[in-house]
Amino acid sequence: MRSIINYLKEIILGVWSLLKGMKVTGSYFFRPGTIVTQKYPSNRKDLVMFERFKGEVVMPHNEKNEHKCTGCGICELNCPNGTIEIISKSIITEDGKKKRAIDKHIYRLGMCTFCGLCVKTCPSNALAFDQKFEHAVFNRALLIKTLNKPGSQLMKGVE
Amino acid sequence: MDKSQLGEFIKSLANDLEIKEGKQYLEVTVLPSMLYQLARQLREKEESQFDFLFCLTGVDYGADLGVIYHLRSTVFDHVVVLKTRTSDRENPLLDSVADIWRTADFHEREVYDLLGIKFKNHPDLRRLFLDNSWGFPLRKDYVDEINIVTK
Amino acid sequence: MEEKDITSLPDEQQEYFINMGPQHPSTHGVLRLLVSLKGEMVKNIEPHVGYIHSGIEKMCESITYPQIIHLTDRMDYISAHINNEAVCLNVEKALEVEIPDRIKVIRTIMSELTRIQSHQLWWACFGMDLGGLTCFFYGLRDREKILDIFEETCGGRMIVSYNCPGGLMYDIHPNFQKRVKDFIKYFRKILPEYDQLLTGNVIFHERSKGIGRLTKEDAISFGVTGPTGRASGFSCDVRKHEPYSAYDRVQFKEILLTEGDTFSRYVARIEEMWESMNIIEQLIDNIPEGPFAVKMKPIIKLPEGEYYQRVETARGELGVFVISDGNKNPYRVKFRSPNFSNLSVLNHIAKGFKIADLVAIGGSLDLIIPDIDR
Amino acid sequence: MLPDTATITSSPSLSVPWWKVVYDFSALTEWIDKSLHNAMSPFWTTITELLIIGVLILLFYALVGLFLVYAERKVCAFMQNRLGPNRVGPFGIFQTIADLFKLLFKELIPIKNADGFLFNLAPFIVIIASFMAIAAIPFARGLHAIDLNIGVLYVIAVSAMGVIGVLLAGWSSNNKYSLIGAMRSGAQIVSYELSVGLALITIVVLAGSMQLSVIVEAQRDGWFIFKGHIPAFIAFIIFLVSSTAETNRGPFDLAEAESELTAGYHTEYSGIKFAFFFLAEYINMFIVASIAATVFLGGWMPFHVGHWEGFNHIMDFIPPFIWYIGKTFFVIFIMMWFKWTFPRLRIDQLLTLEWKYLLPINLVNVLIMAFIVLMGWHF
Repeated sequence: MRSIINYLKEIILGVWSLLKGMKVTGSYFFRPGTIVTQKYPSNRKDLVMFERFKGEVVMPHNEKNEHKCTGCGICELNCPNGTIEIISKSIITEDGKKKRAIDKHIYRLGMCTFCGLCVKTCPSNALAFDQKFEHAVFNRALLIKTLNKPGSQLMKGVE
Repeated sequence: MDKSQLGEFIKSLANDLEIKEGKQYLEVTVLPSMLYQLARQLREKEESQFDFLFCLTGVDYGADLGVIYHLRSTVFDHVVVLKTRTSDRENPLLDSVADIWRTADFHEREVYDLLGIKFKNHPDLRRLFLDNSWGFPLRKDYVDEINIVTK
Repeated sequence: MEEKDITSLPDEQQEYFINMGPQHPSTHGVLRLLVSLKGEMVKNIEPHVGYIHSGIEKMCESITYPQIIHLTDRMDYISAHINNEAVCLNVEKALEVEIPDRIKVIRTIMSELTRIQSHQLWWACFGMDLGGLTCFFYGLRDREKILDIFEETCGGRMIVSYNCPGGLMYDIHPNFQKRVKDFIKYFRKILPEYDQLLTGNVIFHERSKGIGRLTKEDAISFGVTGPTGRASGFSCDVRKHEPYSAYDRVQFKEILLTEGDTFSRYVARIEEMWESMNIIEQLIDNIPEGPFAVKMKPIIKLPEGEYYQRVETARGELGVFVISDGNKNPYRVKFRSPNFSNLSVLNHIAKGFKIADLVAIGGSLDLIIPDIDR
Repeated sequence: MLPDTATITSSPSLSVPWWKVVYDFSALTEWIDKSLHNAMSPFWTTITELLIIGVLILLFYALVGLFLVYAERKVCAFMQNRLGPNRVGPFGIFQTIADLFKLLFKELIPIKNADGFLFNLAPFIVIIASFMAIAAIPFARGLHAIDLNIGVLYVIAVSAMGVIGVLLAGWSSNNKYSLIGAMRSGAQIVSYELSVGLALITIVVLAGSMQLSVIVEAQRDGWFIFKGHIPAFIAFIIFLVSSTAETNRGPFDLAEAESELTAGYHTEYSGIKFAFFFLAEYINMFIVASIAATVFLGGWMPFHVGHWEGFNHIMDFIPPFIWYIGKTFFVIFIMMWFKWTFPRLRIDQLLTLEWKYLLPINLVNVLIMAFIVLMGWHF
């Protein structure tokens, strides 16, 4: 007799536990307000990334096409993957002195692991992270970027 | 037992030991021939009971190849570091401790794979990560001109 | 395997090999298990690893200490922050740098958030392994909230790279405390739902109770740590035994269970989520003021010697063993990864069970393959 | 639509309200039959009728299959806090049609060392089995392809034939996972067929007939699930569980068991052959749901409550086809709810559930039902 009672008890408890699970999924089914899907490509316009989001490394330029990069090469040293390559040139300043300056700041997005060491260690804060995250391109060569804009100058007062 | 007591105790287990009190753990250097016996005694003696091998590291010291065993006792919570090294780079052979701590099975296979140290009496000594045509990448004299780019 | 006519063999030698992986839905990555079956019964499992061996230990020998950190992110990518912390703590210990309380507290909070999100992902995948696909979406839905917190403060979602030797990369975001508190409030309500959906379910009980039992002795001998080891009664919580960061100033229970089967491994992780929330609640309102990083030398050189640091990741004990010869690059770095030891026990506990149980046991071990291969 | 449908439906009289006449399809089918007879010889009439029915069922099959795939994706999405398909057309309703085209244009990958003939045959067996079962289902009064006097038996027998296709697929595709999946499926269907049969027998005892139209007609004054007291309800639950198992759906989807066997018996199939398996799964679900609706929930019979004449009239006003579809989709929804809530069982637990729980309960249930019928205790 006891075994029969246990048998029935087992069934009832089992079914009860299953019903509890069904309650959870069922309650979500009837509450469409809990849906968390983001309709990504169509919400592109009002999609705001967090300000610290590490999208890609950029070199901010001001409106006079000036940047802060002195070409010291600390970011190149600190980069663990060889993502950054700095090609420098020597220029002659207004007061006639020879000075080392940046020719090209080459950044290979395809090799970057977004560790943030270049941005953090830059002594003149010339680098920053952009929030752009759609990096897909059709040609691998497009992932090699030159960060300083053509014809850009070193910002005054930055040594 | 604190570090010095433990050192005294281990000294009594085997001879030719070099015992150093490191900053963090007690470090014991043992000859390869004595390794297995010492390990077994450390595992089985009532006073030590090192039952948890939490790290097994193979090191290339340049001239020698060595293995470092980090042992801990879950009963007394004390730690000892066993070190052994062999100068035979061509055919290094050490005793396996896989029958004392079963975790050593995989760890020794890893050491064999990356450093080429063979272990005597290991149940299943095969390469773990790489295939047989690879060299032993964690050795300091390993050269791979294709995959390692130095700047 | 060489070809042989298995039908001519005696009954007990006849084997049916299947390759689980490297592409298989339940191995969560590129783990390959060579399983020999007898009917549905598993006779032997031979793990083949190394499909994503990336040579992190070799790479570490040629880069500096701050650069190592971003590689540890890629080992156990689900608890990236804790891996970062291990390297940083090791470097700080070697250099004998005093770390301000603020950094310690923030690190602890972030570690516990990492632990919760790791367990959420595990719960999601474990449910999916057992065939309850809805679990996967609920787990990921809640994990998203933690990832948002990470993204706001660290800039990365999974691969955070938030630590650096001597402190943190940036200070916490002004919204951080509020967001964490909101999350705790939300998740305290959601976690019982997990129980209703899976923990109490009779099918789940049948699938997990008594499956893949691991005794305490075996757990110690195989070096199985983390929730998996603690479910077998092996007290291996580094946070209790060798407290680092701010773990010595918070009250929490070490979850110890005795059964050691798949169900207790499950319960251990669910309970750990509650404990992690308790830890965060104790700390979140008392983050001390201070700097977010100690000024370190531009080139960090560790004094000659050997340094070992253990931390408790979401999957078990991670050890970072550094041998330094005084240069800016380490001489040898060894990562004692928890998953490596946890994998080695799989054959021992899954032998003799059915193939569906193998999936459940593999899920309950919570293996992350890049951490095994390194 | 064949002439023998007319035998069970009474011809409309003047006292019956107009909508009952409109909703009675037997007049329409008789008219088609008559006009065809006038136009051609009896042989060609039969051939034409067969063709019409074939095309109609094919269309219905495709429509239901596509809709069910869409419905399943939406239902599971809403249960999982997702939106589900939402790109192709409004609310993504054309998603499955786009999928169908994708599957049609996909390459059929030939499998090395596979048994080519059986490999290609298997999807057809699966789909033909489900196709045949549809023929016996009464959609509305008079909308009934063939009204066998052993309709229940026929449906059980035919729908169980699909397992041959599953076994063949697993065996012939030269894949170890497929073979395990097929063997599991064999064991599963052989055992669950028993429960499905016994659960239906409970109602057959109550109705006193195996003819589906008679069973529906007998539920005019109340559905069997209410009429048969507790035993009918238990039979309904058992039927739900075991029919879910019989259609290889979660939590009994061991034959495909995604996390264990990748995709089980149809791992090696691609393109339209895979689509056949996929479609057959949904049609099988539709068939068992419509059997449940017909046998337990009154088929196309409206919901009537005792002597509430006004209420019953309003219920009569809803077309019987809607009633039928509504009940079927209600059952399908419950089966989807099962699938998206529960974890999967293990093969031995699956058999334990059948032989230790469902079968004994079922046998006792039939006994109780027979006793109730004998004593005349039902309504």
